[in-house]
Amino acid sequence: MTILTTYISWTFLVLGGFLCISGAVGLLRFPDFFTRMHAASVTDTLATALIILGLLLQTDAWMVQVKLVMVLVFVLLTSPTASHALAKAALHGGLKPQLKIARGSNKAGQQSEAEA
Amino acid sequence: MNMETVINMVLLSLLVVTAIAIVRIKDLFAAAMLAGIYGLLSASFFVMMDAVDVAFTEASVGAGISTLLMLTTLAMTGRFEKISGNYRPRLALVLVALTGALLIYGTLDMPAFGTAAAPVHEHVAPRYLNDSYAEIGIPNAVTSVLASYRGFDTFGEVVVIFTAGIGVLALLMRAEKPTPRTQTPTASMHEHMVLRIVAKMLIPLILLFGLYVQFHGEYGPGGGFQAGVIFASAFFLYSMLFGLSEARKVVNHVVVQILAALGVLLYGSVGIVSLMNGKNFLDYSALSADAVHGQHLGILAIELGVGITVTTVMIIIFFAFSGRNQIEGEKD
Amino acid sequence: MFTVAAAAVLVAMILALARAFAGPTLYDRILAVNVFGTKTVLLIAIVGFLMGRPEFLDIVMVYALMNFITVIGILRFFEYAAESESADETIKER
Amino acid sequence: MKIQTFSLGILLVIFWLLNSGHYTPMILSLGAVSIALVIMIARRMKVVDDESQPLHLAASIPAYYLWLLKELVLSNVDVVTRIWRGAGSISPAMATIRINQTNDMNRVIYANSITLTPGTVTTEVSRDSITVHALSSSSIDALNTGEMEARIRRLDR
Repeated sequence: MTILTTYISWTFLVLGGFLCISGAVGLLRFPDFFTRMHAASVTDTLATALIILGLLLQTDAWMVQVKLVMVLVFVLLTSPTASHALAKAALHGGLKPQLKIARGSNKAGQQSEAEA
Repeated sequence: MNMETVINMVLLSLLVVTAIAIVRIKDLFAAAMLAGIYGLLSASFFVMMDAVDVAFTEASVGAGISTLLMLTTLAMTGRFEKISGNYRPRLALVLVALTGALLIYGTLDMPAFGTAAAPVHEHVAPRYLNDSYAEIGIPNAVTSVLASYRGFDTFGEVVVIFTAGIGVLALLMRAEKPTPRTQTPTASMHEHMVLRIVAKMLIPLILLFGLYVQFHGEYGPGGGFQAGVIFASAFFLYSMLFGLSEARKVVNHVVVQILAALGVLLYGSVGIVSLMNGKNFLDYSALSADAVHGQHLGILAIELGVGITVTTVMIIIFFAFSGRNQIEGEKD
Repeated sequence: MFTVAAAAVLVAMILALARAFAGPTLYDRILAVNVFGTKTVLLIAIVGFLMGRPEFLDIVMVYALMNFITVIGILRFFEYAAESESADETIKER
Repeated sequence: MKIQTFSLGILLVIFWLLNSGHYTPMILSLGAVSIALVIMIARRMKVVDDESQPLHLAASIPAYYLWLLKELVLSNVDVVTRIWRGAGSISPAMATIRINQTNDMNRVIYANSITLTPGTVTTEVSRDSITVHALSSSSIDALNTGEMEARIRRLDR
């Protein structure tokens, strides 16, 4: 492994770690369930990808690399699916999202009209 | 202090905190969620302790399936603890305290944690670690111990799982009647477009991953128990998304029940075959002229037996639970 | 550098656990469990490298899988519960 | 149906070979049996079709994912900034956006792409519209430009 890949890998790992913490902070800081969900998706996507890529650069064994890629693909496929299902269940369950700005709530109808 | 110690300490403290929270919380759904976290934590801890096979089992059973089963149970029983005001289980408290004290007393003369001089590190363990590769010929010593040296214990475990399956059937299948009913899951399948398509993509891969774990237990972490759970989880996913009756069409429950028994039978008959060849029960070296080759065959066969029984019992339990839920749901 | 990443993941796990304890709604707890699961996946992957045993990855795979199945299971049983009980009791935290 | 079964078979063989790492006759033949069993079960479950094996997308999807990756990075940066600036910096909004996709596969790709990019979560998908919850109304405006949707519509052409 060259010095360059080592540095890249370190950058990825540290950056990924930072995003992990950021997402978790958002999970605590944001006001309601739906906004927290956006914070969680930071950790599920880029943080996971960066850490796994960082690990991938650390090894020369192709088998390990392949499995890392599989884990990454799996996570990128399932995590939005799970988030979507969760958001949907919450809405159906009667949990109302806090929409901060008044125009946000009645925007729904208008915008789709405008788009169409 | 190195990183591993730090991670261990953090994980163990989180375990304690989570355990306390589970005890204190009144909402049982929340407790089930926390129990899932507890499973994840203990599995991470097993990984740290290098007990990879155990971590594998904990990952599939503790963090996955048991949460699911707890939720199905809650769907039947309701979500909150029912505690009457004057419920004071003093006798139970005294008994628990006494047992705890006895257990602690019992550990007093045990060797300190991790001492090299402990009996377990002086007799059996080195024997297994040094000789298992020559005797059994497979790299994963855990599988050698589990499937060969202590094959008799494992046989017992499989029988326990089988018995659990029978128990659940006896308790929950009673109300089972093939009444055609409106299937909520199928009806809402178009709404669950995203879930449907993603699940369709994943299910074959989950099944194959289960079989991979089944047949590579000799080389890495894994084996029949873990494989059974993973394989069964593909069926759980299927029945959760496409409905129980669809899932029952894929796997007929009579066939499943017969297979559960056949798994145990397969395990047992490997033992009988070695008896017939003049060796001890479950001594696989009798299975082939070459002792090591015989061990290979024997382990493969009994792991398959374990895998079949675990898969089918898991399916039986899950279907029985969710079938019961649908019936309960209809009465309301 | 594995150390830094592992430490970051651990911190994130602690924060997610805090959210799981705090709630306030059940969905928050489920979300926290889900995040916790992803963090566990990462932690075990990193620990595998930290201990020089990257073959732990099979376990990582199982984790990711079980995480997904559990979330789907949870949602499914919410739907059952919401159908059979009065919606208020099931959904809202007391 | 035939071609999808075949492609599933290929996928499974690759999956097995990449995972296994042991290429002895014994393990390989066990692999073959396993794959046959899985295909059989998958056929019984009726999960082998053009939704689970979207062969028609194979050629166009890599370019789309590269574009999505770029979006992913940008929106991650955006959400992370908002997290550290605190709850004051967000303006949660919900909107139903009309979509014009011909099949469920594309709708799902669209829905999951939206959810995958932080800051937006799909809460509902139907034949002709999609409901999105966003961390800030600007993300909704971005979706309304229809760039992502147009890219997905182009996938199966």
